[in-house]
Amino acid sequence: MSTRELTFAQAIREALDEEMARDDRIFILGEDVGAWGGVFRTTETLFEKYGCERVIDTPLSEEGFVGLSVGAAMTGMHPVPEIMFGDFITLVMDQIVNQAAKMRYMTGGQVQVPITIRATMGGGRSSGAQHSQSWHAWFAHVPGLKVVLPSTPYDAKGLLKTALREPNPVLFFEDKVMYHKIKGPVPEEEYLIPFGKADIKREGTDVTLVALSRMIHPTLAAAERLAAEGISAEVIDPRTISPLDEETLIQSVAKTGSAVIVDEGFNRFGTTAELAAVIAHGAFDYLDAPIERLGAMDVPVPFSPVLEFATIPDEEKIIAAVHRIMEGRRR
Amino acid sequence: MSTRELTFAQAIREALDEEMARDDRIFILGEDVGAWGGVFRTTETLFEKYGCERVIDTPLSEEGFVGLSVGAAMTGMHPVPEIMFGDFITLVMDQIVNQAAKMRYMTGGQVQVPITIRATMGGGRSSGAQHSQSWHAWFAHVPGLKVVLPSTPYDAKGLLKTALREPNPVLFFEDKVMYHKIKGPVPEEEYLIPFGKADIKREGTDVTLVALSRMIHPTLAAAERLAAEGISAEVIDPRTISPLDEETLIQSVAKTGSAVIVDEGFNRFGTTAELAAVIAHGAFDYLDAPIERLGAMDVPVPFSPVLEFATIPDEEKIIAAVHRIMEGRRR
Amino acid sequence: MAQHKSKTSELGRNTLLEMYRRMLTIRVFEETVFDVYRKGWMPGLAHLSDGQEATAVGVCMTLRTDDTITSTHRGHGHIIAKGGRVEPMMAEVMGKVTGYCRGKGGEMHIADVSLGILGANGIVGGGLGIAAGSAFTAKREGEGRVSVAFFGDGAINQGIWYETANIAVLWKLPLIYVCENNDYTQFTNSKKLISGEGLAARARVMGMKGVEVDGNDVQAVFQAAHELVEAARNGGGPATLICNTFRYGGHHSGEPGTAYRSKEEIESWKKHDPIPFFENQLLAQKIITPQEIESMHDEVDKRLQTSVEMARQDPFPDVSEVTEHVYA
Amino acid sequence: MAQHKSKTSELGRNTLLEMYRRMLTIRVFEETVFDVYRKGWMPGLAHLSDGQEATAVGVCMTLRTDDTITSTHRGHGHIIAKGGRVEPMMAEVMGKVTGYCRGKGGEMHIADVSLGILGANGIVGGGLGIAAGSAFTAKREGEGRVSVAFFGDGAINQGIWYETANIAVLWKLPLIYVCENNDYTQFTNSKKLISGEGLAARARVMGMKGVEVDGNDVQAVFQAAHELVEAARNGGGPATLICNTFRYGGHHSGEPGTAYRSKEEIESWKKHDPIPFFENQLLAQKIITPQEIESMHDEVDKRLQTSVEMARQDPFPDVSEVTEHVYA
Ligand SMILES: Cc1ncc(C[n+]2csc(CCOP(=O)(O)OP(=O)(O)O)c2C)c(N)n1
Ligand SMILES: Cc1ncc(C[n+]2csc(CCOP(=O)(O)OP(=O)(O)O)c2C)c(N)n1
Ligand SMILES: [Mg+2]
Ligand SMILES: [Mg+2]
Repeated sequence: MSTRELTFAQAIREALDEEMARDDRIFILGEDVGAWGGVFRTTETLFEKYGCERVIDTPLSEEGFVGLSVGAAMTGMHPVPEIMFGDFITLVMDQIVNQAAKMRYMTGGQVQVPITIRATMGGGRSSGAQHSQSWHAWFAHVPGLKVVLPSTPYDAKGLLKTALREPNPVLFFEDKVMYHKIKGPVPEEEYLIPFGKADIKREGTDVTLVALSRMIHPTLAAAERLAAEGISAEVIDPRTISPLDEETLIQSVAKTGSAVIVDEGFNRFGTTAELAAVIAHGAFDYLDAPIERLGAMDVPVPFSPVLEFATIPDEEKIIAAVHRIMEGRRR
Repeated sequence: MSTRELTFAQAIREALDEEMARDDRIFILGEDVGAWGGVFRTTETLFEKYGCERVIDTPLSEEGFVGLSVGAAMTGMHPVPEIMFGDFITLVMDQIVNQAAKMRYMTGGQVQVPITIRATMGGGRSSGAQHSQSWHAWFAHVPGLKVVLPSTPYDAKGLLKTALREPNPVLFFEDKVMYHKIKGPVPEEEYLIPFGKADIKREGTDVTLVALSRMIHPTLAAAERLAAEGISAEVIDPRTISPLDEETLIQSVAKTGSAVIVDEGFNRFGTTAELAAVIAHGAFDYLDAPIERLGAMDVPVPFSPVLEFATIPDEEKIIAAVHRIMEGRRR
Repeated sequence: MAQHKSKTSELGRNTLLEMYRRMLTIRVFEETVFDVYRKGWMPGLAHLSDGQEATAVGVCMTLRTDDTITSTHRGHGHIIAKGGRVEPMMAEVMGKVTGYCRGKGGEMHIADVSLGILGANGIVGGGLGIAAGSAFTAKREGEGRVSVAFFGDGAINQGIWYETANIAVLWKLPLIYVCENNDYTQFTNSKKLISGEGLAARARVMGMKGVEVDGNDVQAVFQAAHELVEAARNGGGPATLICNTFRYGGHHSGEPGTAYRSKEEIESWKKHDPIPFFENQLLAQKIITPQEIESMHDEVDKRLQTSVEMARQDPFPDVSEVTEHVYA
Repeated sequence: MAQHKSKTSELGRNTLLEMYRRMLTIRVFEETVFDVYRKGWMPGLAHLSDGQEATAVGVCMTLRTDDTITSTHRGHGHIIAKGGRVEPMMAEVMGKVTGYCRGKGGEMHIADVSLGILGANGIVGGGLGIAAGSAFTAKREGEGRVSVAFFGDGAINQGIWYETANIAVLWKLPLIYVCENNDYTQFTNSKKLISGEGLAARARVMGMKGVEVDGNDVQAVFQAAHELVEAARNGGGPATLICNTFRYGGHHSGEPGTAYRSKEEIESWKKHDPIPFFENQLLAQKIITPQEIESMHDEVDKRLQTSVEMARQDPFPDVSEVTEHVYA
């Protein structure tokens, strides 16, 4: 298999490109996604290639264009609306939650709603409280939706291609810090990554580190440093949180006896809660230390970098959490 | 202390009435809350008493009137917008999450946002997938908000009065099934119930049952039946989930060694996850069985009663969960 | 209420009789559901549309089967008008597995996608985005399909109306907004809730036609709708039709609708009941005879009675179905 | 662009000079922030409003201190125009604890509630609900206070504009909608995004005045705003003012704004720069002398330079502050 290095943004764009070529029901819509190529350059060249009928600049009417997408999906298209900053997804909750997510169920299976909602997430860019949030946990709480959080260019491409062939509504969250900073191998050959299949990014025996989206990177770095200390950390990326591969998480903790969950969504009532609860239940007989939850600090995201970075999980905080576990064990 | 029996709806109305008399910054707005007295009769007589300037019928513009409420709160009023069915709160997420919840933080403490958003919750009325949902977990995931779920007329009155004196945004969820069906003692004398203080509705020693809002009632009934079997269940009502009284939950489980969490929100990524995670962490050394999570089934709420009731936690399901715990212990 | 005269229609006899039959079917369906509700044979509440038959039928009779509609919480009429069958509707109302949605949707969520009925909707304004999307697909497919969005005078004030109207005009979508203006939201007169010049003017300022019509005159509705629908089919873009009408009953079956509306108001509308109004036109034009009317009434009554009997005997869904249809 | 002549103002000399000073302060503030950005002295991106000074100042100079404004992502100009001090603004831009929001808000969220500045807002349309609420409070308090909502031509298409406009008209709220129409959203010409007759007409159909004005002519803006503000103060209800203007720079400091806008377009607007335009009026009317202009420039330059130096030396917030101000 021949492999190149792509950025996260390039991998996204390539997935869109390949799937649009394959399936002319797919169209992209959002603010500045067309001629401009997307605020984060993820739709660059697609406007030129597929034209203004398939890569569509919308007015600043998120509820309107996502609502339109739901109806287009119900009638046979596969719309890919873009929510420029995931924070703005607050404006389209009704369309996602009350319409897209339950249309199939409410009609007793008469329709499919193949809509792939791409939204950004994540802070660390000093963009302030309204341009830095990560709301994926909300959607995993909604029956009828699937929720995807890729962490590498490879995963991004394979998962997005799967999303674009899904007959169900998918929330696809892209951490904007990764777009141009994270590069990684992506094969030339076509591949898909199934939903609901966690990826063990690093094997280990002493502690399980579960991380999502961009958080995989500081987690892998932490695992490296822990190895130097003689602590063997297994790093697992669930990749999708709805469906969630509970099995892989539980099996890992059955082996390691403890877990740290790392996520950039707010900690309370967030992804770290569900994952901790699932593991605490499924690996009850194997856990030898309380599960450590490392979500973002439960405060609105502050602007000033000294404050903002304090709120986001990082290598140091992950290592500290592992140390807490190790100490607990020694006692 | 002289005590009468009030319905849940009467208790709500009395709290509104007393606080409106006390504080003329408080005003109510929503659809049909005025002359009609509210679809669930919770604002009855207030229009006559306080006039159309303080009990205001709005157009069907949820985002508009909640947005207006946020601005009114920032400038010194205490608005009480009503979301007739909690399902419609999807329409106002931006106003709650991006505006109300973070205005104080983003301004470095310059403003307060005393807004009390009343919303209904809960199914069991064959109202279908868009009129039966319970979204409180979403809001407990948002820093800057407080989230209240009363289970009795007594709690409803005392907690709502507290909300109406709060300088922060409060989401106040009322299970509509309770409005006219649940009656209970409410003293004539004024009282307030603080946020963040769980209420032990029944003491016990063998298992901790944590339940919210209407779920308290089947939980208490289950506890009664379990007592007949010789199982002593402690029943705890957190009453507010943000702030959450972690201490009381953990202490109870430290005593009983196990817990069942009962909530009418969807199970996955919901309130049961956070509570289970908090207990599993805080009572790690005391748990002798996996925590049982009894949220609503993770499907859109179905219409047909045979299906709908299958999705909602009830006495039987609670007892079954306790039996699972007891069996696990015997092994 | 001004009683606009409708022009003599150029429609054939069969079409006119079918219009009458559908109006009658809606009326009897609603009355039957009310009866079913009172007898405790259905769970929940019913949102009935008797009084508004001419609007639903006048609009839907201009449509092809592959045209789509989105409906509201008060959707039974639209569904019947678009060709929906009363038997699976009645079963759905009762929560039976033989219902259109296998009992999962319920009274407020009936759909028959094969007939272009994309569903009633419990969110006021909830059909507007979906209808815009269906119009988008229609335009893309280029087969002259149109999309109709029914909504009420209350829904006018939802931001999504404005957002989709702007988009529909810009993208020339074949979308017809049909406002059933029955002057009330649930319990409030909507005059108190609508500012300025009203919806027809709001539609025009957004760049589309805004036409108002006597919503109790089925031929007038048909003619106005027909013009807008054909223009949309031919690439003329969206339009808005306001049909002034009245619901006879309460907002839902649990209240009579008399506390916030005067007897006089209700009576004055009943004097312009869409069914006898149309009946008289048909009789005057000798398109139908009194005997034919009577036998059609019998036929419709019988069909509805049978639908109730059948639905009552039909099974509820099996509990195992509860986890089906969450995902495709 | 049509160059409307502004009538000779009846304003006193001091007011006119203050208007000029504020416009100049905005211009120099934005240029200084751009410099600060390029030097890497601020985190994040800046959204600059140079070119749009006359709109901000023309509107805000009609206001009392206890009147409120809500602003947008492009808010610096509004804040200075309403009396905001550049020192805590500059400190906020740099994320320092001496900033208006203690470094927690940042460039896009500056507020000075004591001056009626309810905050810039990162959500397009995010200020509209808040402004309506402030107008509600103002009406309730009955002291003639008004509320102004600034927003852009992109925000016009947010449903909340429509929802609050309807409510504001119905409830006669003292709310002035001020649209800064700079013809672009981020990277798209908004002509492609706005259907029908445009915002002034949309406002009128909702039942309020809709007035359009040369947004680069500060006296014209002042006069138009003044009329609408005074009417609102006196119970006349809401109104909309569209100010046609142009931003010179990019959407944010990270892009030059030249890829999607032609050189000619930018240059033609620069020929109608609001600052020399007003300067010439003031000179012609002998309200100010060239020397006074020069010394005002010096003074403003110096103030801004000092603000940067001070802010650079100011401390960042202590990490312990991170959990403060979440709740009151
Ligand atoms: C978003 C939303 N808000 C409120 C409601 C509650 N509700 C149901 S019907 C209704 C009134 C609708 O009035 P209108 O649009 O005129 O329709 P009509 O009932 O007159 O047919 C209201 C407020 C709802 N279902 N959805
Ligand atoms: C709800 C929302 N959607 C999208 C954005 C991203 N965004 C920021 S500014 C902008 C364009 C705004 O255009 P306009 O209202 O004309 O203001 P201008 O920048 O021209 O002052 C967009 C799309 C946002 N901040 N909020
Ligand atoms: Mg109505
Ligand atoms: Mg603009």
